[in-house]
Amino acid sequence: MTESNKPNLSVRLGEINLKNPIVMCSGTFANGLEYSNFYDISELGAITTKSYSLKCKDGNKPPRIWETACGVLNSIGLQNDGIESFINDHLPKIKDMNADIILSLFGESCEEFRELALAVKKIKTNILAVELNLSCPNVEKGGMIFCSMPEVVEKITISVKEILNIPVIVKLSPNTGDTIMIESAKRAKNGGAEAISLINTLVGTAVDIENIKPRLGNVLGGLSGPAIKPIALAKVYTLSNENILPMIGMGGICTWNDAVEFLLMGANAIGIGTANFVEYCVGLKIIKGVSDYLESKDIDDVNKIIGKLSNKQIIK
Amino acid sequence: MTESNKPNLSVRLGEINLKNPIVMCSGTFANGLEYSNFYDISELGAITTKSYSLKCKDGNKPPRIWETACGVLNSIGLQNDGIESFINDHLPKIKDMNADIILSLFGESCEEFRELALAVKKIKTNILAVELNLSCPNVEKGGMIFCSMPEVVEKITISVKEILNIPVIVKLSPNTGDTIMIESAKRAKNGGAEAISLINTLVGTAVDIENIKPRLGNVLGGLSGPAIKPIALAKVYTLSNENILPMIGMGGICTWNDAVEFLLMGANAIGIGTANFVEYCVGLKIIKGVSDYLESKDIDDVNKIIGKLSNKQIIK
Amino acid sequence: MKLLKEEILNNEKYGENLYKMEIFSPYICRNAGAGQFISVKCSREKIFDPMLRRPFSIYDIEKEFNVFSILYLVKGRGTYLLSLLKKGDTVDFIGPLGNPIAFNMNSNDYLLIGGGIGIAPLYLITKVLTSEKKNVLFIAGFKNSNFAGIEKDLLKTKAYYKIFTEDGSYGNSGLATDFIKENINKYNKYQFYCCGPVDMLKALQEIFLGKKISATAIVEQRMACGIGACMGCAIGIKNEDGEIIYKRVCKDGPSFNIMEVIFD
Amino acid sequence: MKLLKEEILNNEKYGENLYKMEIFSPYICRNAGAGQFISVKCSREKIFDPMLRRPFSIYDIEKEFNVFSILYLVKGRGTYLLSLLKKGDTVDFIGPLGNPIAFNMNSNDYLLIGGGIGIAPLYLITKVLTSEKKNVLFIAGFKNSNFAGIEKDLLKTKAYYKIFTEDGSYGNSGLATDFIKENINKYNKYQFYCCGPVDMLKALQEIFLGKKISATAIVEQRMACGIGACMGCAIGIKNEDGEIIYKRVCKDGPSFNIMEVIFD
Ligand SMILES: Cc1cc2nc3c(=O)[nH]c(=O)nc-3n(C[C@H](O)[C@H](O)[C@H](O)COP(=O)(O)OP(=O)(O)OC[C@H]3O[C@@H](n4cnc5c(N)ncnc54)[C@H](O)[C@@H]3O)c2cc1C
Ligand SMILES: Cc1cc2nc3c(=O)[nH]c(=O)nc-3n(C[C@H](O)[C@H](O)[C@H](O)COP(=O)(O)OP(=O)(O)OC[C@H]3O[C@@H](n4cnc5c(N)ncnc54)[C@H](O)[C@@H]3O)c2cc1C
Ligand SMILES: Cc1cc2nc3c(=O)[nH]c(=O)nc-3n(C[C@H](O)[C@H](O)[C@H](O)COP(=O)(O)O)c2cc1C
Ligand SMILES: Cc1cc2nc3c(=O)[nH]c(=O)nc-3n(C[C@H](O)[C@H](O)[C@H](O)COP(=O)(O)O)c2cc1C
Ligand code: FES
Ligand code: FES
Repeated sequence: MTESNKPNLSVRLGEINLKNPIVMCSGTFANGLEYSNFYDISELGAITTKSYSLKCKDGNKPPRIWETACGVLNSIGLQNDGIESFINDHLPKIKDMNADIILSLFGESCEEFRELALAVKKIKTNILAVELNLSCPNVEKGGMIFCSMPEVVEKITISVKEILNIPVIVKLSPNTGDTIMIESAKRAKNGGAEAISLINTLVGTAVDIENIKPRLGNVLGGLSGPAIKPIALAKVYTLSNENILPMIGMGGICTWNDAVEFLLMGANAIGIGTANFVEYCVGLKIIKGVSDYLESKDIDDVNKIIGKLSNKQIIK
Repeated sequence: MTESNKPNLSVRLGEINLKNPIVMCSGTFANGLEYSNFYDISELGAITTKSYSLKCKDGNKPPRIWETACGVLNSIGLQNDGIESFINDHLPKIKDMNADIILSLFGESCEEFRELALAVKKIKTNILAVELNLSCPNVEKGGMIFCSMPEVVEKITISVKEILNIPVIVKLSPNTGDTIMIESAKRAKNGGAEAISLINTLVGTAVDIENIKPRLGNVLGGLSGPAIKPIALAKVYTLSNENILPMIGMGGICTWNDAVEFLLMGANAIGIGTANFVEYCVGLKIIKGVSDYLESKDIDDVNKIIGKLSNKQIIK
Repeated sequence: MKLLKEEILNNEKYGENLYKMEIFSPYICRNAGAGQFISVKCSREKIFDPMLRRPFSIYDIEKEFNVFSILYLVKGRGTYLLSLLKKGDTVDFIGPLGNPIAFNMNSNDYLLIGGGIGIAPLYLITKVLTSEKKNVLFIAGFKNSNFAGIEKDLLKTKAYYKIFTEDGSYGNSGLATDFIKENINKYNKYQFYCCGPVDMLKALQEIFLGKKISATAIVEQRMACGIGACMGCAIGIKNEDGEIIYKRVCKDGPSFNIMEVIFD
Repeated sequence: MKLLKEEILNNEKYGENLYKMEIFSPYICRNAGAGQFISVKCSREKIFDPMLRRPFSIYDIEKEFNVFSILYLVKGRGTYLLSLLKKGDTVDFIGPLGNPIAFNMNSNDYLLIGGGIGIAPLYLITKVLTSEKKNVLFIAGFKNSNFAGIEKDLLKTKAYYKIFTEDGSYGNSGLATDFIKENINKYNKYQFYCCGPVDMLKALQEIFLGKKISATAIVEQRMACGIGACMGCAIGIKNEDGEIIYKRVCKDGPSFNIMEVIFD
């Protein structure tokens, strides 16, 4: 144990250093402002911003939310103000809150990702990493389509890395089969990515049988929440066994117990998404829970449990 | 409305005629014996048997069940007595109960499916269809691997069709991407299949963090139950839009409302799995619920709602 | 806006599937305004179904007792679980959410139109306006007599009111919107506040179209976070240039100029 | 075996996280035998979390009152929800499940060994045997004094009993299995019935190994259907040829010859 007798929580994902492995997922934490009403968000390992595109995006036709058994379907469609607005209006506010930032980017083409990277290059303040959202199921162009084409994953990663010397995380989808997921992760590595975020939402839908119409304006949406946790955990385990890149594991994490499951199965850090909508302080609670768990097991460093149940080569 | 003023519930999936679209899923209803304690199972559209293999199978190491949020992970591993035992011991009993039977088959190779078909050929009594389980995530050989290889789906279907002149249903997995799912369905059709069953379980896992070990003896299992309903419904909708083959839609159906959602999204019949473990009479309840729903909407034939929300060419 | 766990003082049946829940909460009573809402966790601890919180308008605030209330209809599993709660149980909610209504106090005459459970936010508006000695006419439209219970609350205020039921089983027979349509010229100087089902709000848009009427609609949309973070509760709003932009009901609303809202 | 919805007469706290639930049910009282269990739906109607039923041994049957009971520990969300139920509430369960114990009534002496909540099925066994005038010695092992409440039930029977606690806070100090180990030769003509945590049952296997002891273990396994349909509750059983085959705890068990069970 460290001096303070608290276990070490800091983790490294390649070049990315996190003070603890608790990260907020893209799209579920906005830019943190709303949540700073509830706690000091600088205590989090990192917050991932909403995915920003080159131009502002209107998003999909409402309704955009439908709740299913222990899950949430959303079809937001990446509504955002555009990268310039992020840099000029939002970023200074996040910096005021001292939060560590992962900036999520979304483009409809390789070219657009390149332009996004050029915009990001202008940022003077420190950003932990950029996350390339190649897995959104709620947009027609780009998104999920990219990560079903491993060669495109590599191309996009390269074009961003050529411009930025910030670490790059590639966010993958659970909607492709495992073979493609593994291949995409390899290509992301070839392209120079530092880490993988896994998983984005699963494609799902629901119907209003009374009015005989889909529950979502967009018909299909992305499923998140506790319902998908077993699936997400299996994806993390499967990719962890391949030993390609460090991972931020996410999907249905609501409690510190869930977080520990992901760490044991090979996630180097964990992401909290939908749970933020219900328990506004869940991030803090999970940091404390993981720390207490380690203490109760007499483990002085969170890195000692990462990948313990997978065939991962543990990074010391 | 018919004379009795009750809506018509009978449906056709190619050559397969069902008196109503409510089918029990393979592996969740055994051979019906246990459930005949609760109601007359001959009222069901059909019961699908446990998947039978050529030789008896021991199944996977326990524990085999873990409950997740609104879902169930299982890793049974197709424990069964073998096809001969089915034909000699179980089939006569099912026939005594007057149930309409879909016989589920599982083989580890094309050759094994052929041998299974030869065994089935000897059956004298009437069987509605055989269902080829090409999508079990709980076995090392065969299973899910098959339906990630569309050409193998075709080969297996052909080899069974060459021997049997019973209609063939091919059961597909949600664990491959949609492209492969669609391709597999096309190949199943080429091979002579009459219908598709969709979906088998999703690969998932869970961890006992207290004892730092997986919850399932087999580590990975298959996720079923309400948690997966939105995913299953999206798969059915997606495949329905392709207009390849009629479908039995399944995954998380627990109530008649769920069943109607699947019918509207393009399932020609629906399968009930995990719900049988909790509400032993759920099959009957859903038949009645669907019928009452149609009546309340003044619809005289269930076929009129099938595929209403998909781009399906409705089969009259 | 605060996350609170407070005691239920009463969970009274007002009609079939209709309940009024009274909650002790000095914080809400001090900080909430008319038109705001709370978002309630309906499932038990450790249980994630249903997971999302459920939004309910603040129906009434009784500052002197530190008690506020919500009026709710049992629709699905969330409200069903709420209806099982008893006096003395604790309820986990966040509030106040959304914007309080910015009343135009220059006006003297107000017309409130509520349809079904849409009357919920209008009651507190009535109380605020009547306490400011404004002339308030409250028009409520229901399917049947199930909402009769709210009359006892309306009687406590100085508002004029008229209740319509479609089946004529209570109050006046007919549609509230028909009454408005017929009498719109009488009331075109009034400030309107409207809340109810989409069909009613659309009908009102049509009635108001082309007239110089100042009308606010309090709208609903399915929500995830309730605090402006997820973009889930988007509703189409026509801006000055006629462009449609998506605003958040939870953070930008729930009240909007009725003529600017796109109901699909 | 029947699906039942019956009234709860009592849901009494027996210790920390330990409850005894008494249920009115003529059907169970008439049809259930020692060693059988019921499977309970713990979630509310319409709510699917938790979805699966939870198995509990029949702890006691009081035929004259048509009342039976279960003794349960709160472990996760299912048992937590059960503990919230009150007298007068209804409980949805199926039973009796599994096989009643086929007692070898030729014997006169019986030794029951229970560890923790594993004592649950042993109490009814005790009652059946003592009512047949058999000599019953009940050895119970617990971590601490939390289970002290069961002594009042044991006192109602004619059984001899010895309670061990690991921390010595109640009864004798030490492990029940140590007592058995030391005294095994005294009891090797007894019929044994054992139920408890896997570690205890493994220790007993070791103690019994090579001795001609007739011992039955009542085992647990996670279940899905509870009625023999899903193959979920498999447990490895060594058959005569030394082969391991999987049997269903719900339909083939829950009692097995302890020496044949594979505990992993
Ligand atoms: C700002 C606001 C204020 C509201 N005020 C009230 C009120 O005072 N009294 C009242 O009875 N109801 C009110 N509603 C509607 C209320 O939130 C829904 O009836 C309730 O969420 C239904 O939950 P359920 O679990 O019972 O239904 P389900 O149908 O099981 O809910 C499924 C999902 O749909 C959402 N949902 C269902 N109906 C609505 C709806 N009409 N609006 C928004 N989301 C919905 C639920 O929140 C949930 O996420 C309000 C809604 C909003 C947005
Ligand atoms: C035949 C049989 C008889 C039993 N009799 C009793 C009894 O009399 N009193 C008592 O307190 N407990 C008994 N148990 C154990 C009891 O079923 C579990 O403690 C209970 O299911 C835990 O549910 P939960 O939701 O609180 O826990 P969770 O941990 O949330 O349960 C998660 C899943 O694991 C299963 N599970 C968890 N623990 C066990 C266990 N020990 N055995 C089997 N499944 C488990 C649950 O059923 C559920 O499916 C018995 C189990 C079996 C198989
Ligand atoms: C409302 C909502 C919006 C989301 N928006 C984004 C997004 O903009 N970019 C992205 O990469 N992921 C987005 N996601 C996916 C989450 O970041 C996360 O991968 C997923 O929800 C799984 O985690 P969870 O189950 O904890 O929510 C969104 C999820 C939700 C529920
Ligand atoms: C315990 C269990 C055993 C199963 N066994 C089989 C099987 O033998 N063959 C098969 O094709 N599917 C099997 N399945 C999958 C189901 O038939 C069904 O496709 C799946 O469970 C989804 O439906 P549900 O959510 O309604 O359960 C099994 C599912 C469960 C839960
Ligand atoms: S509900 Fe999340 S932004 Fe309104
Ligand atoms: S629990 Fe299904 S066979 Fe035992």
